[in-house]
Amino acid sequence: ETTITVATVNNGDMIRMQGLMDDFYAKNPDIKVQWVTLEENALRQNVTTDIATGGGQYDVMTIGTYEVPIWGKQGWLVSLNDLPAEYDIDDILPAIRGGLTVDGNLLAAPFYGESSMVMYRTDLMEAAGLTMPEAPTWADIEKAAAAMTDKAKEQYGICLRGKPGWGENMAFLTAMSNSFGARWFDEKWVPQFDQPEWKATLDTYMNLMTNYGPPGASANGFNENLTLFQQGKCGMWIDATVAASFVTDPKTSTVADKVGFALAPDNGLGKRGNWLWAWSLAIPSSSQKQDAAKAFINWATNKDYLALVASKEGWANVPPGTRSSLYANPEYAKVPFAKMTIDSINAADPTAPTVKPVPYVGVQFVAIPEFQGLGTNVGQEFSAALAGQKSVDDALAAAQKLVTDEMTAAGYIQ
Amino acid sequence: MGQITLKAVRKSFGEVHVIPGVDLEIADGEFVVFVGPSGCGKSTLLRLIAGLEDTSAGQIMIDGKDATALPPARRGLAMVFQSYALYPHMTVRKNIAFPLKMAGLSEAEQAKKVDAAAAVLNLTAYLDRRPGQLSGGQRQRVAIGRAIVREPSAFLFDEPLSNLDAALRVTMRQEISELHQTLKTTMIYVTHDQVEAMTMADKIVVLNAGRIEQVGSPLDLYRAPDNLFVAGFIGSPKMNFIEGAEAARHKAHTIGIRPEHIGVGSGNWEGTVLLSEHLGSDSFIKVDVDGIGIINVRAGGELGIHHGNRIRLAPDADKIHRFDQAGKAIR
Amino acid sequence: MGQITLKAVRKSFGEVHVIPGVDLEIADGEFVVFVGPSGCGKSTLLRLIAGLEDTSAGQIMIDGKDATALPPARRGLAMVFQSYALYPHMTVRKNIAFPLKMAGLSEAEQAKKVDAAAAVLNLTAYLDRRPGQLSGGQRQRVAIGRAIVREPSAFLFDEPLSNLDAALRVTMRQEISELHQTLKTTMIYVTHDQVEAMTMADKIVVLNAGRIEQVGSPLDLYRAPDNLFVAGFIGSPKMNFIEGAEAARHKAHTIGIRPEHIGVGSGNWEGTVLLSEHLGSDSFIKVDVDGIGIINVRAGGELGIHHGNRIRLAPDADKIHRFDQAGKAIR
Amino acid sequence: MSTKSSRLAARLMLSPSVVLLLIWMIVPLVLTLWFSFRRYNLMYPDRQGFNDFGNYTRFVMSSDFGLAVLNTLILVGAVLVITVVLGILIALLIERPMWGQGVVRILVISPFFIMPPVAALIWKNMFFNPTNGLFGEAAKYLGLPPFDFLGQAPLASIILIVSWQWLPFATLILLTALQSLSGEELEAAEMDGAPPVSRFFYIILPHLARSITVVVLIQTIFLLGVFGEILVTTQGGPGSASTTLPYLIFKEISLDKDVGTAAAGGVVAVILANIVAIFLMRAVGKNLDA
Amino acid sequence: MSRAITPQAKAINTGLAWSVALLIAFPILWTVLTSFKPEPQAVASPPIFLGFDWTIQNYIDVQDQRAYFRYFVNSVVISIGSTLLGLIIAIPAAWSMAFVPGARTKDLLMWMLSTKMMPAVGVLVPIYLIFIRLGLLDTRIGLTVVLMLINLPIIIWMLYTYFKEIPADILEAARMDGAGLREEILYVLTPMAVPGIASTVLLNIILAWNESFWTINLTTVNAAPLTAFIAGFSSPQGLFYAKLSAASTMAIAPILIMGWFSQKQLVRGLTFGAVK
Ligand SMILES: Nc1ncnc2c1ncn2[C@@H]1O[C@H](COP(=O)(O)OP(=O)(O)OP(=O)(O)O)[C@@H](O)[C@H]1O
Ligand SMILES: Nc1ncnc2c1ncn2[C@@H]1O[C@H](COP(=O)(O)OP(=O)(O)OP(=O)(O)O)[C@@H](O)[C@H]1O
Ligand SMILES: [Mg+2]
Ligand SMILES: [Mg+2]
Repeated sequence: ETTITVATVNNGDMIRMQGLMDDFYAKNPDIKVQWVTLEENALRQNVTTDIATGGGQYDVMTIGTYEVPIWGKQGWLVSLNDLPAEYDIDDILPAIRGGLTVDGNLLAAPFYGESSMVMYRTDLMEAAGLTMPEAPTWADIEKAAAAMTDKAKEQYGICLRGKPGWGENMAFLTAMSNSFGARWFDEKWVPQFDQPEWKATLDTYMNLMTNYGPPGASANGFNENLTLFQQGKCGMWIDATVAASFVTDPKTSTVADKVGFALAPDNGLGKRGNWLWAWSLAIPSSSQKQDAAKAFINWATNKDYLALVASKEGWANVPPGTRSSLYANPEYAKVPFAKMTIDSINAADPTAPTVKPVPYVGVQFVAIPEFQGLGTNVGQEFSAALAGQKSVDDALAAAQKLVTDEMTAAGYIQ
Repeated sequence: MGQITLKAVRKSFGEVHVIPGVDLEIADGEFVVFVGPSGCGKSTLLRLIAGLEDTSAGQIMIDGKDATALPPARRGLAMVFQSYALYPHMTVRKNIAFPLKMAGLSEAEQAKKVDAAAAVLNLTAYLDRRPGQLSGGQRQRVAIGRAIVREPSAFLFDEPLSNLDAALRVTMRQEISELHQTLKTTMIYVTHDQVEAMTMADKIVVLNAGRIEQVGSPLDLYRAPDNLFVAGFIGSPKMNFIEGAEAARHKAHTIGIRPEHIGVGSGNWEGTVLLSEHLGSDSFIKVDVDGIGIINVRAGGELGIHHGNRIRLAPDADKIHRFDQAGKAIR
Repeated sequence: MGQITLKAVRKSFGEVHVIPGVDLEIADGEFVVFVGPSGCGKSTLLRLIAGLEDTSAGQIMIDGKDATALPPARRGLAMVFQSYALYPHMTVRKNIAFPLKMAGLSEAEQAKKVDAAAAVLNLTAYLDRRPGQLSGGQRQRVAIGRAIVREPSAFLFDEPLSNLDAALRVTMRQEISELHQTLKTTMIYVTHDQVEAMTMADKIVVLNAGRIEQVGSPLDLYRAPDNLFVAGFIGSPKMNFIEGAEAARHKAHTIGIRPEHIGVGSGNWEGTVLLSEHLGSDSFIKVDVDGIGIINVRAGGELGIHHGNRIRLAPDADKIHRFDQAGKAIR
Repeated sequence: MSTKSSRLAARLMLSPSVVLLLIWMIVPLVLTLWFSFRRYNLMYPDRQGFNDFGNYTRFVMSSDFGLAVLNTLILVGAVLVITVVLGILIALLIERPMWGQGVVRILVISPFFIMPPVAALIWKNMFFNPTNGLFGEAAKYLGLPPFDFLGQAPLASIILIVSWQWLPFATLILLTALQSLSGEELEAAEMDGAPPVSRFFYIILPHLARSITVVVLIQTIFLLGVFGEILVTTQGGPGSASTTLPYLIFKEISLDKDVGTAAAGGVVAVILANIVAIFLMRAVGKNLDA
Repeated sequence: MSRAITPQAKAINTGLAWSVALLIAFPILWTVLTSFKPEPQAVASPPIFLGFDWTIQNYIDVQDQRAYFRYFVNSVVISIGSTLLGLIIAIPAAWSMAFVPGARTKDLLMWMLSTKMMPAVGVLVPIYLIFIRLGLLDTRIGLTVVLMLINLPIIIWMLYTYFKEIPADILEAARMDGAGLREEILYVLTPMAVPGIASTVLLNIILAWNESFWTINLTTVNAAPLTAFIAGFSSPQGLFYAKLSAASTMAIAPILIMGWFSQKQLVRGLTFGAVK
């Protein structure tokens, strides 16, 4: 009997998987699975330290599209190309698969994938006499936000992330900036926060949030906004596609039947403001139990698992965004947000994320090791601006300076 | 000024009637000592006078004015506590000046009065020390100093010397007596030390279970105790009490004779020496007198008497106290 | 068994030479009392004998054997502490049995010895109580019980009665004396109570600043003190010392006369009464004798003498002690 | 009780703890010192070698360093002041006779048992959250706009949480101290004509000095390391408004994976902590001896 | 002797003290209440105080998500283990400092305390690497040792202040009675110091139980205590206030209850010799 240790993030899909382990044990009677469930930041902190120091505590790690290219380059991850044929690697959505492949080796199996999109309240739009286009522009968004805001009734036109962090506000803002033609670096790794595109991005963001956003937005992340939206306090929310299953779940949402979906906005520049992310399972090279780990990954990310979830919890709870076959399934097509999810995912291109050329991959992040620190520090500046403690110009200037310093120190800028 | 009158003062703590009712007159300038067994209510009575406890009933008059409801600070009394209750973080000077400071005196006036008090009490050299750096007797003097500077109409002392060793106790006792002679202020003094009570008091108040058993001058109480309780309580070593045939011979239920009033060598009591202790200046002997029981005798300096000797004793007939069945003295 | 010899024993704490050098012989079965002013090194000397402190130099012999380097447990001595030092978490029985347990005796033997000791000390009824549930005197007895069961060759007592009240002190003092009479074991007893020293000791050792001033029986010390220090220390109230012309008349630098050896009423000393304290049984008077100075007098019962009176005093010529310039007695 | 044998025994018995603590202090410290002069980034295992004082300059010169030091001092100072002042007041209150003293004590002591992440979670979600927190509700009830605590007053909010956690400790120690104040001393002051306020300042407060010292000492030791509360609530933000020294170091580790700089930060923090410690011992040690 | 107090004054004190006490404990009480609410009522506006639909579903959900018991056992083992281990090492040290003090004793004590000032984040990586090397990562024994070392200065200080109050006489008496050092400590000192040791133990169990830096960073599964359990809940997804409250309640309840029951002992020992 082999015991493997699996580090996971504490989100709903992962938790749900832990409840379905009987199926795994039935199929793999000689493998036991131990869970380490942590909040995202703690998880990342733990697994990074472990893998970088060769701690060898984990056999399977839940990591994102950000880590895979970086870790892959270090040779820290085991290739998954030899998964059995019925696993059907080619069924994985190309955009996602591309993000998880380094030098032709699939290094992590996507558990679920997500993009971002607009979620809006159909009833409020109707009351305002507006309709949301399938592919709105930022101008459409502002108009809708203005129309739906009624602060006296604690009804805010738009909820967006404000909590600092490279995976929090910066995920949203980086993706948003792409639609404004902004970029983090030019081809020579020179930071671009002093360019007008970034100023336009932040001005729009600040305008939306200060006029139509909820109070305390600078502390709102995904979870806070989800709560607000579920309570019916947001007219619109632009965030991860996975949120759709929560806001349409009548058990937790007061507005379950009044939610519409649209693609993330654009500005007519050819890029939309949506991102691409996949929580994926990977095996560190330091694991002593790679065969068992592979068996587990195979079980957790293959088609049968999707069917298993569907049979136990319904199609709406199936982990989305990983396989083409899921979206070809007529049953799944009935799920209200299925189409918009796949469209959003397809609208992102991690290898060419921006209007102008860039030397990096990643839509809402820059896949270099420094980005966590940079993204978070810049996120702090922007969050401070949102909290009203700094002007947009000051925040951008500070961001420019700190990123320049850091990139110089790290040797990118010669 | 310092004339204090208690009229039917009572005090109960919840259900417990600690002072069932006391009437007492204390004249201006008097040195009054409260004595009595532990728990009899001496401290309570003192605290009632000080205002640190409320009376349950009755009236306390100070200098003719009703002070029953006045807060302690307004009664014009000063108290010296058994533990001295010095302020440990203040220097001696600050300790003594504290009441003056509270009264709003200027620094200069404070200094003047403190210096005067320190001079009286021989504390001048220690004014800048903290209480922790003083000996017991010095601390006691500071406590007194703190009381003096207020120029109170009366001083209240609650067993002020009980934490001192024997030698110091003698010295401090004399200092307090001298102070009384100098200031001529009323002093109320609680103690259970015989010697203190006898030597210091103008008037002793003997308390028992919250009641006054007898009030009088020390020698009155020594010579003519009103009852068995007072007879047994006043005088050291304790009076010998004899009941039975010997008492009946004196037409009393009980007779009492003090150890110092028994002569040794001749006399019509005969007994065996159980113990004899020679201090050089005195000898204490314990004799099992035939037909009477154990009698303590205090005799002069250097007696040649030892454990086991048979001796004769002669009680001084004039000094025999007679008590009836209820314990009242028969005069 | 219990013969203890100190040979040139010294003790320093760092730079402070607490015991500059002591030679002492204690015979088997003797009751030796160490007296001296506070801080003179009584406790230190006792603890050196006990082995609780190391000597800085010198030798301690117990029953003829060198015990200087032995740990306390191996010296065969038992100690009774001022604070009793009972084990608060053990019952009286366990307290008393503790040394036996440490010696590895069987339960049965322990019980037998404990019961015997308890019987001697009247503790049988309290054997199952904890020290916290006992009165001071009972605690003291337990401490003694714990010492007795070890059948030590000597008992060491460090002010064992100082935490008791006056009455109990008298009782316990007598009990310890009786115990000594029964056991006939060597006892070394530290105290600064005059009465205890005088009444209990076979031999008193007077210490001063870590040196022995005089060794002798109580009455020897009372009657014939070797020097001024001993003369002043032994006897209560303290001996009066007179220098100057009056001393010269006796061919001495200083003469001493005890308060109880001065007659009142007649005599060739005349003076003014400064203070007179009447205890009933005694009177203490302080007289400013013309040309001599302040003299304390202890007189009999009820003297009619008051503050300010002029009186005459008659020192008992036989009882005058004479000292030379160095303070040594002239015999 | 100091014979040669007992002194020897004392040395022997003291040694295990001294040795253990020495190891616990020296080994990580030496490693940290070593790392602090090395290039060592977890994400770049191949970049190695000495970096001289590069890590130190990087850490100390970073724009947040000064602010982090200031924030740390403000946090420690404010929490100390709040807990001591409120602790005294509450101790004074619950020391007086009342019904249900036991329960009151249990209630007051409770926050002390709460693990820091839980305390932070409770405050962040249930109280500070401007839309769903109770403070927001209270503001709404009063007709005020909800206040965004963690956004607008991040450091103050963290100070509030930490003070809440440490208030029971201060209260308990001060309460015990208060109970040890002799009633006679207070009565003497009353007889001396001191009104309650003077009694407090002249008698009670000086009596509490020693306990306040201990509270300050112990709390400073713990407060210098406050970290979990920040991680859970503001993550040092917005901006760097609530970044403290430990959190700054944590960011080096958790975001930049830069062990070298974090080690330099650790060394700097140790030095600063020791400065505080020396300062504290000077100010406070005297009070402890008595 | 304290002065008798009137019933009115007592009533006012009672009212005031209860208000303050309830205010202080309110966040905890509110969390516990919330843990029994259905999710939507947990964030209802205006808040519902008692009139909600009581449910224990949240606890069931939390338990389903995470096997609470394992974390609980780890917390118990680690906190008690580290405390007892600390005690074994600290008692002799405290004995030495209290009864054979030297000129340096105070400095030594302060030095010990100052080891606690070392910022944990600064030495995380070194310790982590050492743990890997020694194979201590995610072991109860490793964590127990670390928590013991963290709390050792506090244990020593508390015991030291406690021992100092024990009259040296009694230990000397034991020595006279033939007790060796071992017997002296075992039969006399330790039993006498039981109240102090108890409060030391209590405080250190609490400190160890609540330690949430090392416990999270040095464990994964096998040794993960309740701090790690709660770390997995620290970002509730959406409307999970009630579940978060339930998880929080589960994490703090054991130590809270222990603390409540033992608060008298705890308080007595907590003073670090501050109260004479
Ligand atoms: N605050 C109080 N509440 C209840 N009972 C009290 C209080 N204060 C004193 N007593 C009781 O009142 C009685 C008298 O106490 P008090 O202190 O006056 O005695 P005392 O004569 O001074 O004794 P001692 O000689 O021991 O000082 C005692 O039985 C005591 O228990
Ligand atoms: N451990 C010690 N370190 C330094 N000095 C000490 C120590 N123990 C005692 N001393 C000093 O030695 C001297 C003698 O002390 P000791 O306790 O023997 O006196 P004592 O005669 O017993 O006094 P007392 O009658 O007050 O008990 C004192 O001056 C004391 O300060
Ligand atoms: Mg009294
Ligand atoms: Mg002594």
